[in-house]
Amino acid sequence: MSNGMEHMRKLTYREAVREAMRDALRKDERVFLMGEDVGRYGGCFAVSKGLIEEFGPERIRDTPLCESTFVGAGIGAALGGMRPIVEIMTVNFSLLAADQILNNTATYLHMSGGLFNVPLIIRMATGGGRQLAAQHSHCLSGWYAHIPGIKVLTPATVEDARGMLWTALDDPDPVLIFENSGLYNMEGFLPIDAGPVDIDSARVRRAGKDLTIISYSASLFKALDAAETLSKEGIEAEVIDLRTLRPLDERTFLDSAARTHRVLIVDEGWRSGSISAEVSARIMEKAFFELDAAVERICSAEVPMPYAKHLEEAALPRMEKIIEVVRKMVRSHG
Amino acid sequence: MSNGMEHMRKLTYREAVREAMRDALRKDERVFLMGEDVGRYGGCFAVSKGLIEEFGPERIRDTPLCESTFVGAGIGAALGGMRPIVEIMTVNFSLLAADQILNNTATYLHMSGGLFNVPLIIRMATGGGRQLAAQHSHCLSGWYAHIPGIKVLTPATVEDARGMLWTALDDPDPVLIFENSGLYNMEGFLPIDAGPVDIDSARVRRAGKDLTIISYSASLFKALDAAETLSKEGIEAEVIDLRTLRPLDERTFLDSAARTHRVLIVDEGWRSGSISAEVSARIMEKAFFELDAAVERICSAEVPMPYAKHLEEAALPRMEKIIEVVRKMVRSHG
Amino acid sequence: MKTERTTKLASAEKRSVSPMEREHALHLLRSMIRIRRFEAKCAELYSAMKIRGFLHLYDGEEAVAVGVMEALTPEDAVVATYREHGHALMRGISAGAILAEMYGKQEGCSRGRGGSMHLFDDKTRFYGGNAIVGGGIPIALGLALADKMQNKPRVTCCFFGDGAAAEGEFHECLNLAVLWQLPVFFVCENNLYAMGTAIRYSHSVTDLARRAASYGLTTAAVDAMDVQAVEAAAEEAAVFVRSGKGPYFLECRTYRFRAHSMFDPELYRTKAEVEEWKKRCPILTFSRKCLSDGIMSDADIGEIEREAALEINEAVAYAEACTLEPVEDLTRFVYSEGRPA
Amino acid sequence: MKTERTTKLASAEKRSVSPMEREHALHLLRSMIRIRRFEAKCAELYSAMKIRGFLHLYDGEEAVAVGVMEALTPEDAVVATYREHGHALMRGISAGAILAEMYGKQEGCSRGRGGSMHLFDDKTRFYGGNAIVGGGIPIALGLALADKMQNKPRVTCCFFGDGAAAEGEFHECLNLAVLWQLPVFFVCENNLYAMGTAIRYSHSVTDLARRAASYGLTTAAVDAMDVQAVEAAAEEAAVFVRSGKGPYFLECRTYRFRAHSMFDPELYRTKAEVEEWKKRCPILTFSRKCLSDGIMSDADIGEIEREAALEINEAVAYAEACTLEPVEDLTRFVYSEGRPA
Ligand SMILES: Cc1ncc(C[n+]2csc(CCOP(=O)(O)OP(=O)(O)O)c2C)c(N)n1
Ligand SMILES: Cc1ncc(C[n+]2csc(CCOP(=O)(O)OP(=O)(O)O)c2C)c(N)n1
Ligand SMILES: [Mg+2]
Ligand SMILES: [Mg+2]
Repeated sequence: MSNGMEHMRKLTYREAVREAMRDALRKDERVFLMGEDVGRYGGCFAVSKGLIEEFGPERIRDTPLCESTFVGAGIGAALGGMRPIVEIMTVNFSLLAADQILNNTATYLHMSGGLFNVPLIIRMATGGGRQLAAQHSHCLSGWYAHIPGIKVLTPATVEDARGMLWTALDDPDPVLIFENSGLYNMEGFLPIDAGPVDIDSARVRRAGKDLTIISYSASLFKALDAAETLSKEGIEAEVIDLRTLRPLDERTFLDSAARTHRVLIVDEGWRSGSISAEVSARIMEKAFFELDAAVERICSAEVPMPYAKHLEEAALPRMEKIIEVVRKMVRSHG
Repeated sequence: MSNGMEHMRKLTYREAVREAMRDALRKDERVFLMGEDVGRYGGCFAVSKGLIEEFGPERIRDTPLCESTFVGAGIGAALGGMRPIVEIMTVNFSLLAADQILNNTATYLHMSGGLFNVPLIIRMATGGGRQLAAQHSHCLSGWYAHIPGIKVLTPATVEDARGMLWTALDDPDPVLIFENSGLYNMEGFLPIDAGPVDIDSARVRRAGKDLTIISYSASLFKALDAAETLSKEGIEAEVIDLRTLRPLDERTFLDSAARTHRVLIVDEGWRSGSISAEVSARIMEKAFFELDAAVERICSAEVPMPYAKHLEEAALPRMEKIIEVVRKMVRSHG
Repeated sequence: MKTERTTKLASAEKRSVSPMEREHALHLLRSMIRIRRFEAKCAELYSAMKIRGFLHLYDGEEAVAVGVMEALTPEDAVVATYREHGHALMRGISAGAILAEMYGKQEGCSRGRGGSMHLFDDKTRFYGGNAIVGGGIPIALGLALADKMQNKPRVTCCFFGDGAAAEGEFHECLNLAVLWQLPVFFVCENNLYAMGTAIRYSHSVTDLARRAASYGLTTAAVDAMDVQAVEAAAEEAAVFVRSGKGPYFLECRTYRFRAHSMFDPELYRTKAEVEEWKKRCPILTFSRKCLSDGIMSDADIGEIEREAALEINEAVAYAEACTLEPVEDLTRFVYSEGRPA
Repeated sequence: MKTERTTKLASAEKRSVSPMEREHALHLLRSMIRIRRFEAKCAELYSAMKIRGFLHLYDGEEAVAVGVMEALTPEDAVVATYREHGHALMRGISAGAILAEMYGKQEGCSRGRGGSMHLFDDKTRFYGGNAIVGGGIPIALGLALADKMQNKPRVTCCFFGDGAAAEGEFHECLNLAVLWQLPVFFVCENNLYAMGTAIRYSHSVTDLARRAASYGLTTAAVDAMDVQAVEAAAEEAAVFVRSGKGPYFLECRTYRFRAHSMFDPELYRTKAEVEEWKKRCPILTFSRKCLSDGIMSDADIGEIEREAALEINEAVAYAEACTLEPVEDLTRFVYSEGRPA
């Protein structure tokens, strides 16, 4: 009996990222991984566990604590012909390297009039939900997407965790990959021969006709869960995974908006000046007359993440809230 | 003959900021200024020129090059009972202090459960238009406005340059003040007895009925100039100066949108995830049925700022472009 | 730079012990044991899922917090790290308030908003709890600057690890503290590891006191498995700083007995290495010494253990009984409440 | 750490001069004069508003770029600062391409997108022109890391100022370069000022070579008003680095004759101080020495001046004749054009 699963295998998001790196390290001598505790410790979130045994400390390179310098060194190594993957433990620490990211990584090709491209990958864990409080929990991928010159990927699925890195490594320009730490333990199925995936388009993860929910990263699953519940009530929500926050594939969500006429955006970032604001503004600009209701947003509360579980839960987008807002939106008449 | 100008005096934006600081330094012993070259050099943009002579090197404190540390020291000094004004030469360098700004300045009160507030002022020059290229020219005030826990002020007028600092110094929480370097030489009139101004409301700088232009900082003047030209064509644009990007006074622009039914936002920041996106999204959410046309945005091109004059001019919002878009918008029928 | 100091281990001959000496020895031992037992309880509560988030325990390093804190007065300020339960306890925050914090309760010292890595207290001038490695050092500098500008003869004591010393802010801050002659007491807790990175992989020169001395400030290194040595060194440092002679850097050479956090599989060091260090346990060596010196008896130690157990049990009961902040208050403390007129 | 080195000033007796020696001396002098005249033209063009933005001139520091660059091969890499006209010229970027850049023309070495602070060239491995003080140091480290990982015996030469040495990245990079034994040649251009901040206000220890040595790497300081001393010191450094012995730090003690930039009123130093240093002008002292040694004649110098004037006039004519990039191309080079298949 075939259920189409013979060519599939199960693995976690963490394993998918690890495999993607292992693959790249095997295929391309120029690839190496650099960051705090990626080697001997096995990676802060155990993503790179085991790699140092296979590739040695030269290619799985533990750095001292010096975010700005190892990101900058990543730029230099990329310019020097390597294909560095730089890991920053969590997005809050990336602020220490914000200068290198904005003022060098993103500008180098342009400042040099097209002479020097920077094929650098910067991976980092992001997101809340683990009671890590105000210096370890923010979701800043949308914030980084403000910066031209870099690409910003937010793989949500195991397939994207596995395939995006591959494509990113072939990209001539710097790519930031944000891995939501809440997803590392998530399991998923992947074709045995899964390969690279594109890194510039959004994807409809669930088709629907009554309303479009646009999301990305960990929030995507809240949206999908909400859609399932809503389906039982006869509301069919289309769910879009943005996948890449810069450059933003607006075609996919504009088309969806034109079909469903109602859009809700779910974003783990803080609301003001978020990527959800951008998506809303683009729909305003390019699909205004398609809308039957105002585009709505559910974002994280505008508060540094609190430690207490009940407060953190209240701060993050919640499935119940999505359901509630969708119901209200669908009921409203344009 | 009285023209209402007897009680007015003329001064530049630069002088206004300097006077505000001088005033604060005279009135309050706890106030001091700290940053690179604020003292002996006279300030990178000559804003603090002359202050060291009056207040000495203890209170007009030259720091070595160490943005992260002197911003962090500003936090500590504020906690220790002082009222520090920290100057960062230009916004691009503030990226070196981004960790202290986001992870400490903005979170301290919250992380400590309300125990420790941080009355710190961080001033910096921002904006393009002076051919300073990709590491000195960006307009990131809107980007910083994403962060809860700080306030973000963008004084455009001489009055605000003079009065906002005063109010900010009385604020118990951290305030970032962005001074567009293109404004320093701008002259304006100020009442002799000009005092503090509020720092949480937007202002209608020009009344109009046909369309609302929302802007802030240096772009405001492009909007006002455009409005004058448009007025000759019979189009009366209302022009709103946001003044403070966080917290955002949405009441003022929502009311205006409800009057004019058409809104254009002019923002020197990069488009994606900008404060203009936020304003557009808020109008979407709260004034959708008031609109006769889609809210439009004019932002800086999404490119690291080029050096060449003609390219830089093309990258920044231009008055001609504002006029063109307004004409198109007013002609469209909702 | 001074060379490493240790107090001599007890000699065989008994000597006469003053009541004050005895009281103080009991106090030092009690302090270290309180921390050790507190951490054990935290680990237990973590397994029981009462505490969540990241949890970094201090076992093995107790002599640092205990010895250093002896040299501070209530007017001084403390800036700590994310491994700061010991610092917080020694500074005088109650075990109950700390535990309630880790329970996420509103009676916690940071109202449940900070958790283990963000303990704060205004009454004892305890300025956190900072989970950005090195992030607290500039804040300490600023506190000291405020004191200096206000002519307050206070000390700001700043704890950080060997890992933090690799961050750029370490360099910027040592330079600035010396340039401006700020009253900062730098306490480097060199436990030889930054997470899984041994100091030889994170510092080109592993003698951190020597490295610090290159900024032109007074430094010393101390065997921080010896609480009395730490106390003496800290006393000297605090007197120095308080008297306006500028900053002082003390490297405390210590070791972390437990894993970095509750997630650490400890692949980067051998069990044997840990066991070797455990023989130098500051509690073990100090209590042995006191016993053999006749300063205290087994009964004294038993009493201390009982007291500590009691204190901690009461703290747990307190934390359990504490309440959760209403969810409606989520966005409080993003900004201060009420602006001055 | 080595002690400061200077070559002896010419003694009175004439000695026999080999053609090679003469050729080389002429080359050094020509190089310094080219930079000096180039900078003078830039200042003039700035006043004429042909050049805009920030403009930082190199007068007084020519011996650094000239001497150091002599030690590099075409395979080596260079990372410079925003005061990098001299570095760019010496590395072999034509005066025309540099001037065209400052004119904002598309034939400029960075297509007019970079301007004075962002000169780039791929053919000579000139990695900019960086206007974030200290921002280029990590990039240099990465270039050296790439070389090391690819077994390429190349040197990455990284210029930065005394001001940059106060930034955290300086510390992080010296530490990492030594830890990883990277082939970086650090050239610290210590001109005693960071904008208007004298080194005594920005460094607690102003002997930067000594500070650098505290990271455990080989360092030297050189009187950088003496081009031959710089050349010899750089040669030694480059040989060291190229042979795989790890990084090397050379402090070049020099002085900036002009204002920091075109906006600087120079309130922070006296005219007398500047005049005093001008007596040690590297061009003046070296040409005097060569004349008195009989290595060259006034006519030789006259010829150099004529050549330099010609080169620069041609460069100006070239820049004037160059073209502006079409405005439609504004958003090019934000990302690379065409992705590999
Ligand atoms: C800026 C930053 N980078 C990385 C981390 C992750 N991290 C937490 S603790 C730690 C090691 C710090 O070592 P050390 O300073 O020696 O302190 P210890 O844990 O040994 O007490 C790291 C890398 C962090 N919290 N902050
Ligand atoms: C990170 C950063 N902070 C501040 C500035 C402004 N700035 C430009 S040059 C300069 C002084 C740098 O001094 P130094 O490193 O000694 O180089 P010099 O100009 O003397 O060659 C400063 C403060 C900057 N460009 N980048
Ligand atoms: Mg450590
Ligand atoms: Mg200098």
